[in-house]
Amino acid sequence: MSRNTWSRRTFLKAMGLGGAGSALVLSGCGDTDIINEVDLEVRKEKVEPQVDPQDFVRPGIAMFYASTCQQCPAGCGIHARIRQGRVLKLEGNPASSVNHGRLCPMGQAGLHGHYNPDRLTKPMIRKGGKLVEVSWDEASDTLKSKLGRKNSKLAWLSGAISGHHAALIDAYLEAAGSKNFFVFDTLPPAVGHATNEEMFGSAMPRYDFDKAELIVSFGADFLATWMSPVHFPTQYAKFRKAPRGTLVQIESKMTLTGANADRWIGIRPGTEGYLALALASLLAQDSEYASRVPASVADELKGVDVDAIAKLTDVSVERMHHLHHMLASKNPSLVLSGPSAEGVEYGSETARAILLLNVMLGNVGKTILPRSEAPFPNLTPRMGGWSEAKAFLDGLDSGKYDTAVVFGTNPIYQAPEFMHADKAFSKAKYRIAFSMFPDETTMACDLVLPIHSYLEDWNTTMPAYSPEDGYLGLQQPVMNPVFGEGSTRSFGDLLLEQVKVLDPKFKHWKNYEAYVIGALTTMKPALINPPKPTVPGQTEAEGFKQGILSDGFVHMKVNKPKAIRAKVETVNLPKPPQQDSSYPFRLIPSPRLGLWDGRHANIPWLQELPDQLAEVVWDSWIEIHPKTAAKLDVETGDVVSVKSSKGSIKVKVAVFPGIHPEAVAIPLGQGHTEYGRYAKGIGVNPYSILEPKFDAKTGELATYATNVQVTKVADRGPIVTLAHGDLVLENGSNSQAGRKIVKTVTARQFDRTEEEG
Amino acid sequence: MDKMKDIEWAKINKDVLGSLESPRMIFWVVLAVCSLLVAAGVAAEAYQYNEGLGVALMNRPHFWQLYISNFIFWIGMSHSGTLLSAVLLLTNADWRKPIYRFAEAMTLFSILTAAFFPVIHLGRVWNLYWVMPYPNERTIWPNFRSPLLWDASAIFTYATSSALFLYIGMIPDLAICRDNAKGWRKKLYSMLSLGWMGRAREWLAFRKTYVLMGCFLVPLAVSVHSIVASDFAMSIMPDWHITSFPPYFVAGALYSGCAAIITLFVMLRYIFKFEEYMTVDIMDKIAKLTFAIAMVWNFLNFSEYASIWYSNDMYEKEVLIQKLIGPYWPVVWGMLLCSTVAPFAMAFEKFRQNMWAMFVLSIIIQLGMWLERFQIVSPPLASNHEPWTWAVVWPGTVQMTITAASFGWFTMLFLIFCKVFPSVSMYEVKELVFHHRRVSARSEIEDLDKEKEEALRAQEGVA
Amino acid sequence: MRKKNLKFLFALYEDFDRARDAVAELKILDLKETAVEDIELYSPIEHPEVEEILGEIHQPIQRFTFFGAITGAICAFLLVAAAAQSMFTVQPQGGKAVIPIPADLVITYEGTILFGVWITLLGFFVYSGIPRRLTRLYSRKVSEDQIGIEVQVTPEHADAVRSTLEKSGALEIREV
Amino acid sequence: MWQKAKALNLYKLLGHRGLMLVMAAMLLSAGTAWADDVSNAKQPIHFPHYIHAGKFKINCMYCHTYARRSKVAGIPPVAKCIGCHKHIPAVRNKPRIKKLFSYWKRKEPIPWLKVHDVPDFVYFTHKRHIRRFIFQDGRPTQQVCGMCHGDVKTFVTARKIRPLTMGWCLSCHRQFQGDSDIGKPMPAKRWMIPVAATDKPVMQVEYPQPAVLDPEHPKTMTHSEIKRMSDRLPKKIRDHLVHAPHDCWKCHV
Amino acid sequence: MALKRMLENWSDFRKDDYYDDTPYMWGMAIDLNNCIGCGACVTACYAENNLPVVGKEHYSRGHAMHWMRIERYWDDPDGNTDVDIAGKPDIPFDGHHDNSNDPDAVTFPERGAHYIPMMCQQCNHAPCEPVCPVAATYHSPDGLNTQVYNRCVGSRYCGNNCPYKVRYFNFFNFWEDLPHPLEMQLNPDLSVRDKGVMEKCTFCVQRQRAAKDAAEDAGHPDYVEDGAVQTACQQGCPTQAIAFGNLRDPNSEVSKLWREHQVKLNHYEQEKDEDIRGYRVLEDLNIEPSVMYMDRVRDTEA
Repeated sequence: MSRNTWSRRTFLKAMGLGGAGSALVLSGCGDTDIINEVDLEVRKEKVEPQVDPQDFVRPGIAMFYASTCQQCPAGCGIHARIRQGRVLKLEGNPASSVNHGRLCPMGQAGLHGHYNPDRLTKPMIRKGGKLVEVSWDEASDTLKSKLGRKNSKLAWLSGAISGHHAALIDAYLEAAGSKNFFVFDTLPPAVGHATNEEMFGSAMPRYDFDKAELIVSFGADFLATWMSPVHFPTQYAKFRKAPRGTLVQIESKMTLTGANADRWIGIRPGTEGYLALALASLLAQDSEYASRVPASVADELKGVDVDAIAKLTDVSVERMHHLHHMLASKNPSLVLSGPSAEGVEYGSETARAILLLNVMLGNVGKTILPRSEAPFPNLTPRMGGWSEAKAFLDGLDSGKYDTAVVFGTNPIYQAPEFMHADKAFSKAKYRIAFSMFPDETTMACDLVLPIHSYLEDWNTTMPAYSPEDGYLGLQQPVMNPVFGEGSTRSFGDLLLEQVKVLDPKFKHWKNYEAYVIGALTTMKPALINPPKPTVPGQTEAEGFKQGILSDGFVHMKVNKPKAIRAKVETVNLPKPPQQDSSYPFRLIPSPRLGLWDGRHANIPWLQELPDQLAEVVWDSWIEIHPKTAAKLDVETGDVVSVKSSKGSIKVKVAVFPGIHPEAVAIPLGQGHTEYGRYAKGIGVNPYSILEPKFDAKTGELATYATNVQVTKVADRGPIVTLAHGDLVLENGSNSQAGRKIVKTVTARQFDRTEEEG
Repeated sequence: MDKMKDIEWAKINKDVLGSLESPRMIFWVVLAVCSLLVAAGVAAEAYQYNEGLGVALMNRPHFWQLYISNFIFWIGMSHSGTLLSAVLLLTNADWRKPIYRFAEAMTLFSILTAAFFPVIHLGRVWNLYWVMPYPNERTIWPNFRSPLLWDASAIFTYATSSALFLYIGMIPDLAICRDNAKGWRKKLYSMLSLGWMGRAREWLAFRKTYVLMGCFLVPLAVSVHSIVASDFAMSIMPDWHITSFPPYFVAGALYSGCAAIITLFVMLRYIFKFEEYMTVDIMDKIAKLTFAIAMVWNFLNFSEYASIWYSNDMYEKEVLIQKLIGPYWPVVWGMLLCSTVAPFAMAFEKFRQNMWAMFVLSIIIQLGMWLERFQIVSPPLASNHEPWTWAVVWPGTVQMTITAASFGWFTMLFLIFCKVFPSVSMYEVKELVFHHRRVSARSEIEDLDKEKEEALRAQEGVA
Repeated sequence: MRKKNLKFLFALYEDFDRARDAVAELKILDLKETAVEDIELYSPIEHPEVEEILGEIHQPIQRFTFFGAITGAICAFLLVAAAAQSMFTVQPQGGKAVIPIPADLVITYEGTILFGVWITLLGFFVYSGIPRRLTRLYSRKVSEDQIGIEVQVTPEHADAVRSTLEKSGALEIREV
Repeated sequence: MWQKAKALNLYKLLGHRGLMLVMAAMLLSAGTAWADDVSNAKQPIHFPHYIHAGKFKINCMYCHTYARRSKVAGIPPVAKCIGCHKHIPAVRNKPRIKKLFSYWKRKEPIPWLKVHDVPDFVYFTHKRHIRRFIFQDGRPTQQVCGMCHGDVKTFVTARKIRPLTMGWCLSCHRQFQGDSDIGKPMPAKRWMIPVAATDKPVMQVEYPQPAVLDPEHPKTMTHSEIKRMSDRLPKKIRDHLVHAPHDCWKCHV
Repeated sequence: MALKRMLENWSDFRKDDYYDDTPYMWGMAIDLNNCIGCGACVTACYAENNLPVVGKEHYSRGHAMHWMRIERYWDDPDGNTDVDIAGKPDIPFDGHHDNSNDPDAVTFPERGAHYIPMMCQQCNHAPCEPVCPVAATYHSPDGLNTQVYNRCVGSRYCGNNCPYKVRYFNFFNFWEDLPHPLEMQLNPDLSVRDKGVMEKCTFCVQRQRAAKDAAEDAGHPDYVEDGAVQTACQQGCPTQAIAFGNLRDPNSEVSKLWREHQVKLNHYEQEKDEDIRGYRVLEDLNIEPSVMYMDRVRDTEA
């Protein structure tokens, strides 16, 4: 398999599906000695030669193209394996510093999004109340009439976005005279970003896992759903090499990170901040640590009542002292604050309390490193958050905006009932969706424009968490559009058309490809050693283009970051709200590596990929601690009704040991009412019953703050797990029954043997 | 108890030949029911053939289930036929004579039934012929290492040999039928009887051949079920990989087979009015035999448990525990109840000599043995080496239907046989009677001699 | 040995003892042409003692059996080891021999029995003289409960023989 | 082909009565096994191989250019045909050439029908065979290709003249698998295609040729001679040949 | 002829290890210290090997076709779940904890889960091989445990006999209703299996084949550089827990790991120094698996 380095593929003419494997094993070798069998075989298939191939294209030999993954905002570099014009497999791009040639399940499954049978192939316009398929001419005319004019009441909502898509949208909105650009993505930790911004001066400082001897993570699921599902695991692998770093995970529902922690501490939901404070106060007794924070803060910390907090957090005092001891002895360490800690009304304070530990321990500058400001700010990633979604919806609701444009996000599915997203949408005068799939929001729009998948389109992406500053991932079409020319179109092209109408500056761009390449070429002087022509006879431009595309990313020159210094002020956590006895449990909407926030629910591979902890497939379930289950008299498979003050849902029980007895967890991702055959009608969406609680400071929705009551409604039904669901023997699938399947050694032994070896 | 009376030979012919003509009504009822069952089975198999084996609700790890247990069950049932005819023949047990014919027929037909199951349970039935060793241009052969291949060869040998054994033993009776039949039966019998006329040389050659074949059949029968056992014993699965399996299987086979013979014994006796031939005396003997075998089987069964327990092998012990208290406990305990406890009823003479009691008991025992086959196959798979894959599966409707069909198929074949061929060996019964006469005659002569002597002594005394 | 213009006599007796006496008396008659072989005895059941009166009947069927068993063993082993395993395209398996003796022995064992049985059957046909068609004199009484004696004599002795048979209490006498 | 394969086994299994019978039956049933010629393929263009390969003696690999580099030989791209034909005005007005150019104008691929189609689950690589026989042994190209594709230079459109069944593949791959299979000249001889005069070897041969594949004197050699020859073959080649049939996964996955 | 051959090669045919001298013996080493159980390998395998998505119904019946699965246990072989009672001092790591004494104790698996990726272990004394009636599974010269789909008749004996239960049977034709254009993703380098066929992990034999092809072009047919073959799961793994290579090549990464962790082929009881982590699952069955695992690690002082 030769990795080749070419850019454009007009020659990619699918050679018909006769290729070896893709037909079934129909007859065994036993039949082949009957001659007329051979006759049957003959001329079943057509072989279509290419019309005018480049000479490196050889049928039967795979080629690899570099691009960038768009399955989540992490922006990993990928290599796409091409055979006969079809992309068959995605691998990580070894040269990319984001994922070092690795890929997560979602990245692997990008193919099933790309080849998804439910993809939109024709533009649709709402006529007489329902969407009808129309020709592209009609669609693009309508689009021009709606977007191709100045309109200050136009509101644009898009998912987490970066690179030239972001830049182009900016350009358009500026040209259209609208300031209403909203970014909404559920999983990126908005509160955390804000707090980082406030304390360390950058929303996402760089973390050096490798240096850390101890990582204490307050619910930051960095192995799975915390910003970069591949980069952090690669760092984790380094972190675990001998001498092996220690990982302590503090959260109320065990995440994948928790499942790999050396010590998982099940804390009472919503009290992470108090534990952090307690630890801080223990540290503050030592002048070395106290000296790192302003005296006022130190004094306050001394006043914290550890015993009360122990009662509050359900974490024993001994354990706190043990943690304190570890933090003090292992240096440098790294304390992370994650969404499950920040997702409460006092989220910002919690985050600050947690990050305060880093300051006291002197990790800032050692394991928490500064960023240098980006050379092209309009390319930087925008993660957005619930606040923007709310602003957008409220705007529509109040009639502040008349035209809504949605791209790459799905508020009607995501937003809780109380936000009444669908109602807000119906209020808008006109709704436009650029979308690949018939998701809930798309189907609520008036003009639906089917766009290319990221494997068919041009773009650039800046990773949500970039291990090095100035990294820009490039995305190129690795095959011709699956549904042929004239079905789907490039989002970039569509938008560029509109911009051209409004802004003459853009007239000279033939299409989005030209725009992106042009932009990159203009960036050339700002790049670190831009590629030169390799093949003799190549022009400078060609050489450059080919070079960057074969790399799959570019590095921009950045000036050295100035030293990081943390800004600390007093943390004042409010008294924790009293638990309402009628809603005794805290609902944890837990994101899954796989279905993510629900955007991958239509990907069969990911539906069939068992949840890493509950091992359930194709379904929603509620995780309940055995003790609680006993109290509620439910067992795995029973159906319970989960009721909050804002609504209720029915879901199957999965008794699960890794969760605090006062918490129940329902995974995200299911419960679609649209979104194709693989997602529609499966499971429930926990977001739908969230209560309107917001983080006081940032206005972000407090997703982990909803209280619910759980009551049994039906008896045991089938719940499908990796180990055959209800076929499982009572003691099966959890216990090794004395077999040496997985054995454990202590870190001490590990370090000793590894150093010897 | 009533011994076999001195019956006129002509009457023997009349009675037995009569059985070919006028059975009781029940015969036709049973036949009809059986053919319905068979039809259902065919439908089920067709469905499975089209859809794929999944419809049988097998899965991973339960790759095998009811089909295989049925296979073992039917093979097992075939054994006692050979036992009765061959072993008792070699040991000149007279009482076998009136019953060995249908016992052999049972053997043959249960093999024919058993042979279906490996086929039905194949994933790609249409490639069945790859299992046969035929030379092909690819020089690809069946894999003779596989116990399944041994099964194939053993079953083929067993089927053919026991068919021959049955046929040879039937030739003189076929001659009798030939001499008395009319119409198509006449043609059939004269074709099959090969012109047997009961000449001296025929009789001598016949006897020799019959005994020689008997000598072959005994080791064959033993080998067949040992080989079936090796399907399991040769595998690595816990509680399959057991040294004592071959003898255990053979014992179980004889056990269930004897039970089957009792069942059929009572049935035939009733349906074809064979009261005079299939006497209570014979039933008593069979019952004793069955009881003995039952004890052997029980011993092997418990010694197996014991060996597992004391060997303390992690995997096998797990399976044993799961068997007894796991999800399959009803099967296992049911087996122990039916096949271990129930047979002790046969310790009582009154019970042994009550036809219908024995009939019921025999059914119970067979049920027990059928359960035994199920619990051999399924529980070890349910809790195998890999805890992660532990799972329980109960056979679905398709499997159950086909199982029922197999019983129908067997009974159908058997009844048809009894309708077409003499199910009691006439010439052997005649021999039986003949010998009885000899004995009685000799005793009379002895009595006369005694009287003479006494008379003489009297005269001497006078003189 | 059978000569031309022979006469066939067939007499039926009600039980074996009578038939035996009859044969004895025929012997006493001492007719040159009538060898023991010319007397054939039909019976509904087997009478092992028949050889005493008719003389030794030589039937070495067991040789067939022996031969068959040996052939079976050899053929089966050749099929498995030589034909199949040594010519197999992909026989080698990790940790196991190409020609495994234990496995092959099983097949050999079955082959032995299979051939043994079949060739024994062959022997049976050879020595019992069946299949054949019924003799014209055969009576269905034989297959029921009577004993038949078939004698072949030259015409001049026919009457003597017939009378002897009648004397010894034949129920019925047929001749051609 | 079929009969031959059975004959081989007959020969191997001599002395085994039961199998003899089986095979006799098979041979009988193999009555019209020769009907393997699918010359009636309705191809979009009635391409005359006999002109290109026969009259003009164009090397096969000139058009089927992927054969030596990929597992599939590849149908020549339209551009290739045009490349030459736009310089041959003479035939420009022939109907099939017209058709060809019409495809070229529309930039459409020619929808050829697949003639040589191994079953879908069989992995066959042209590359290996070409490299082995043409570049390593230095055989004439047409002879090598002819082994599987027949005497193409006499065809119009390609026909399938070999069954391309597993047994057929093996009958060649077994040539050197142990002594027992040595010395069956028949198959190779039957495949030999008379070579075009100008079709010179690509390079010189540095070791003795396996006789059975030798066009000159196939049947003049005895088993022992062939054996001796094959013993002199470099071990690599022997292993290579022996190896192939010893692993189903060479061709089936 | 056949007889001649048998007699001549008798000693060869009676040899146990037939492939002693072949150049390849593919093996794997999986470090459970790195494995986080994310499932990237599973999805990668689906993508590479044309595995069908069976859907909820079939999955619930145990008809799932994942060649590679990640097993998650809550306890270690000795049955310890390493739990602490919240609010109570630590219990020793290796001691078996029993909290029956106080009813209101809340227990968590505080040392996390035990993850292990389980795929075909390519045993060198594979129990599945000798039992196949049609020899559809056999041992390849490369030490692989092959499965020839074309030959398989579906007796499923191999599946029974596999101690790891990593053979997957096509109980239905899962491809019947594959909606367009999903079929465009299918990998043409290997077949798509029909109903009634057993299938299993092949160590990505199609990739090995490609690498060997390249090696042969490069002129060394019996040597493939280490790393030239990467299995799909190995290539995808975010934490690089999986190493794959040729055990016959002393310098390959995988054979180095085997040496380091003192696991030898042809031993069913390894004599190891104290605390060496290497082991093979169920190796006491003497089935010679080609996959070595390295113990999971936990810092018990945390």
